Amino acid sequence: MAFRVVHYINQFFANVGGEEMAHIAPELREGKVGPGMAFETAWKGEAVIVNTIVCGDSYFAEHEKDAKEQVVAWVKEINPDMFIAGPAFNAGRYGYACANIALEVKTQLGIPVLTGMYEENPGADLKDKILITPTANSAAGMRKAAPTMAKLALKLMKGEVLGASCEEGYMPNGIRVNFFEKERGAKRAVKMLINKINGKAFTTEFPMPNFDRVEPGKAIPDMSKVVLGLATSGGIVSKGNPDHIEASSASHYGEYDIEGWDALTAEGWETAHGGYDPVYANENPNRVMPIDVLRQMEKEGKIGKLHRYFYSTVGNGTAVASSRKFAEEYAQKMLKAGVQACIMTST
Amino acid sequence: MKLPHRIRIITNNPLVNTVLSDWYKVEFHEDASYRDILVMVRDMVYNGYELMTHPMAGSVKPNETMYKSIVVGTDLIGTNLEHCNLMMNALITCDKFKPLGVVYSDYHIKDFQLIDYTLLCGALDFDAIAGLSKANVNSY
Amino acid sequence: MKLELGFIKINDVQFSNECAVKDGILYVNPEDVKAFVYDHDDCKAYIKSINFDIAKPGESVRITPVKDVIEPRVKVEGPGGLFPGFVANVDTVGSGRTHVLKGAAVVTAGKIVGFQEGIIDMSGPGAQYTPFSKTLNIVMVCEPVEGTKQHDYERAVRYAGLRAASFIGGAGKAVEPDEVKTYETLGIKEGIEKYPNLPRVGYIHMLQTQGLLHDTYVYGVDAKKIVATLLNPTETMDGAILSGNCVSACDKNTTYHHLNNPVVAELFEEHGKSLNYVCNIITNENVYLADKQRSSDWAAKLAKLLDLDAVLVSEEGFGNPDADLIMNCVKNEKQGIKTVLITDEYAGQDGKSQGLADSDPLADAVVTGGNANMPIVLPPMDKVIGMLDYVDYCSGGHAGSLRPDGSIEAELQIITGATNEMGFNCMSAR
Amino acid sequence: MVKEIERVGIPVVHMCTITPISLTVGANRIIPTIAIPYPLGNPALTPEDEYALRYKLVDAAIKAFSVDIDKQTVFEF
Repeated sequence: MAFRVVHYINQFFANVGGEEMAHIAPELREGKVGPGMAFETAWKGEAVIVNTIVCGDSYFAEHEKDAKEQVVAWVKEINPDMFIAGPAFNAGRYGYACANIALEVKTQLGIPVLTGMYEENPGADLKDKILITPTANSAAGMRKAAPTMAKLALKLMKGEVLGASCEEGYMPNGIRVNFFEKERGAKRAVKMLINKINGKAFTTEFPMPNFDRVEPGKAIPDMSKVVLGLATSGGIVSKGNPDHIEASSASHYGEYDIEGWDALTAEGWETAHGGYDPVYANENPNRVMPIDVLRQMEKEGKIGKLHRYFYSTVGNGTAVASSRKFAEEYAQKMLKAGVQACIMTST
Repeated sequence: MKLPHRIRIITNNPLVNTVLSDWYKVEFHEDASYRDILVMVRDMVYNGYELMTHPMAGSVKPNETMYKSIVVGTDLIGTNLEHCNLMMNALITCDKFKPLGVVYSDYHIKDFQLIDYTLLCGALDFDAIAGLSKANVNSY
Repeated sequence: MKLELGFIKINDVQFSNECAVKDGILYVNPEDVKAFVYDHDDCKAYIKSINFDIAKPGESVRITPVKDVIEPRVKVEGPGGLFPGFVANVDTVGSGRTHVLKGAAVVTAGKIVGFQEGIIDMSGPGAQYTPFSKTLNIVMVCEPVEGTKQHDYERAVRYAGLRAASFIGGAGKAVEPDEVKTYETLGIKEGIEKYPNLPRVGYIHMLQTQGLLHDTYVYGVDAKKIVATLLNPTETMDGAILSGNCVSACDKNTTYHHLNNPVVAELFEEHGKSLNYVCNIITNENVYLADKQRSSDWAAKLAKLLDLDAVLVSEEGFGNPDADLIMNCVKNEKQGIKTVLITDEYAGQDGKSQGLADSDPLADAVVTGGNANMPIVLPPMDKVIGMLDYVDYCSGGHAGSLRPDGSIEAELQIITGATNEMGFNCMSAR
Repeated sequence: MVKEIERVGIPVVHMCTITPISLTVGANRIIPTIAIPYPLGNPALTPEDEYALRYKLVDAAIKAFSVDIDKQTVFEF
């Protein structure tokens, strides 16, 4: 029996209309629509698109929660072997929708997902979380993208082990996979060197970790009205470490309510950090997370008020990728809670 | 041989303690793990002591050998960014290797001591073989 | 400097009562080889017995623990002999003519320390990862004399392999090669005059030099005691550099790798076409940070002095050498010399970890030999040359690595030459 | 971690003992602190003096928010 696939596309690829129709809510259709045809051709009967979900890009952007709920509910009901979104090429909002809806389906339902888009599409930021096939920057790239995505999708549905990103046609996702090149390493290196000398394009086989810098945030002339957020890599946690933050190589972070605390006490708080002598922080946790003086400043009107929660993890040996993920998560929480400035303490 | 002034050896390797303490200041932490030594030295380097040898010396992986010896300066010279990075990366690298669950025989343990000792001697330009005359090491 | 390499294609190896090459078959008399090996004080003093065996591609054979692999060669014309400073006198080599018994290799096996040695499988899934599953291997299992210390044993086995390969190589001295290739690099002025428009390229060759069992030798000198210096690329083809490194099987450069340095070969392929291959700069990977700074400073200084436009850098080993690799890259990039690096990775069994212990954004052109932590299962072989009892304890093995049926569950790093950082193999990772 | 917060538009002051590390992780406003096990304190001081020290440090952090900078800056105080 053929594998069953649900395909997600936007209003434009469903031939509903362009920008003027981008507001339409998700609708469920039977069988394939538009670009789904190219996948089915490539599958030669091994897989079929049982349903297509069409959703306007503006609708998704403006009603992301509703859109996700609706799509997940349908996919759950249909119970397919796989969920494919796009490809979105260089369409930014479509790419964002494809990546985020695919991630939602993967997280909620645990079925394989795949999307495709141009490497600079903002949706490609999620390439470490879901498989994304790199495509050209316009829909003219469908001819090339469809067979790659179709092949990769079949492999996923069959549960086969994936090869390296460059072999299978997905964007590098931070998981290193060995494979055999046609030429030996020294020859590849000499070719790369010649390209580099001549100012021609070359692609490193081993990208260095991200060294990106962020522009300094704007100065805040008046702190007296500001909601101040707090975070630490010093591992301050509620007494007893209820979230089980690891002493090193932490796999998660903790969120702690400081409502009603005028200072952190040794009875209520401690450090989970394994990389330094914990005696001093356990004796007086304000030495790492200075709630006592901040409450005082709150009273004095030096700051507006403290955000109700602080966020804590252990910097000790924690993978760069994990700490980035933690911070991305709680930065969103702070943003939603109206935090305007943040103090981060580290040991 | 590198001069013993202003350097100290942080180690958990008894062979290093036996042989080199006549020549160098050896801080021997018998019960420390490989990782403990890295953490100790990292904190020293963070606090401004000079790191003299690379913390990941040797190709024996951190989840194989239990011994680590690192040379650190005795004077506070201020925090050195590159050395801080070396120590951070060493810990990250160390944590990457999963425990193997191997119980080593005394023979193997002595081999690990020997390797760590010879790597350190290589760094200090100390005659490793001459030094072994006062130690009890494996032979066939 | 100009060297002719005469390749004598070896299609088979057989034991015989003489050492000779006839019709592409290499005949080896183990007794003659042994006699030559034992004509050396260290071998005499520390090696109790040498057992010879032959392992051919496709056979169900596992060789382990591998110490070194050496290609049999012989100097036919020109000054010096193979392995100067060890087997031959220290005359400068790399000119004249040398014959190579192509397709044959001498493999030394023996338990130097109770862990960390390599595996060569001649067939099965492990064979694709090691280049030595494709060579006809004359294996020497060397047993130590009772009471021998490890460092003495290591040195003796190192000599034994080098001497055996030199002796066996001698069988090709008077044989007409199947193919002759000429390799020549020019003096600075001559090179600029001949190739005025070609970019000047050098090869920074990093040598493993961290201590006992982690050493490399150049003309008989322990390379941790050198400052960065220059070598004609052809010198490496006559054994100017050889391996005393027994650790980290997957990314150690055996003497065979040094003799057949792939970077040297590939740079010669482009020499006079797209680039002017000027020379090799050898440097080390010492443990002392001041040594690291000096060596990388000097390597960069020499590159500048030679007006190089670009350098290719190869690494050996894991952890500590990553720091040297990055220093060699950064110091050259900062003075406008373009660099490409060759390395391998330890990205964890799941491939998710940062693969190098050091990094820098200037290292934007890197070739990788793959992830050494990749899990593998090696099925049992009909025959084991050497010994298997150490497998649980060696690099890439873990408790229960050696299963009751003789199969081995381990990481790729257990296989000799699997993730070579000179770019000897086709394997890579993304 | 600092970068991820600053990237969503929330300015961050990083209070950290090892300022070189703070620089490498990409913090823009940096306040150097006392020591690894007690960045915002000093057990050798009396509780009052220690509180004063902490107040001074955090006050410097609050002031750092009000300073316009165009590159990574370690604030001395």
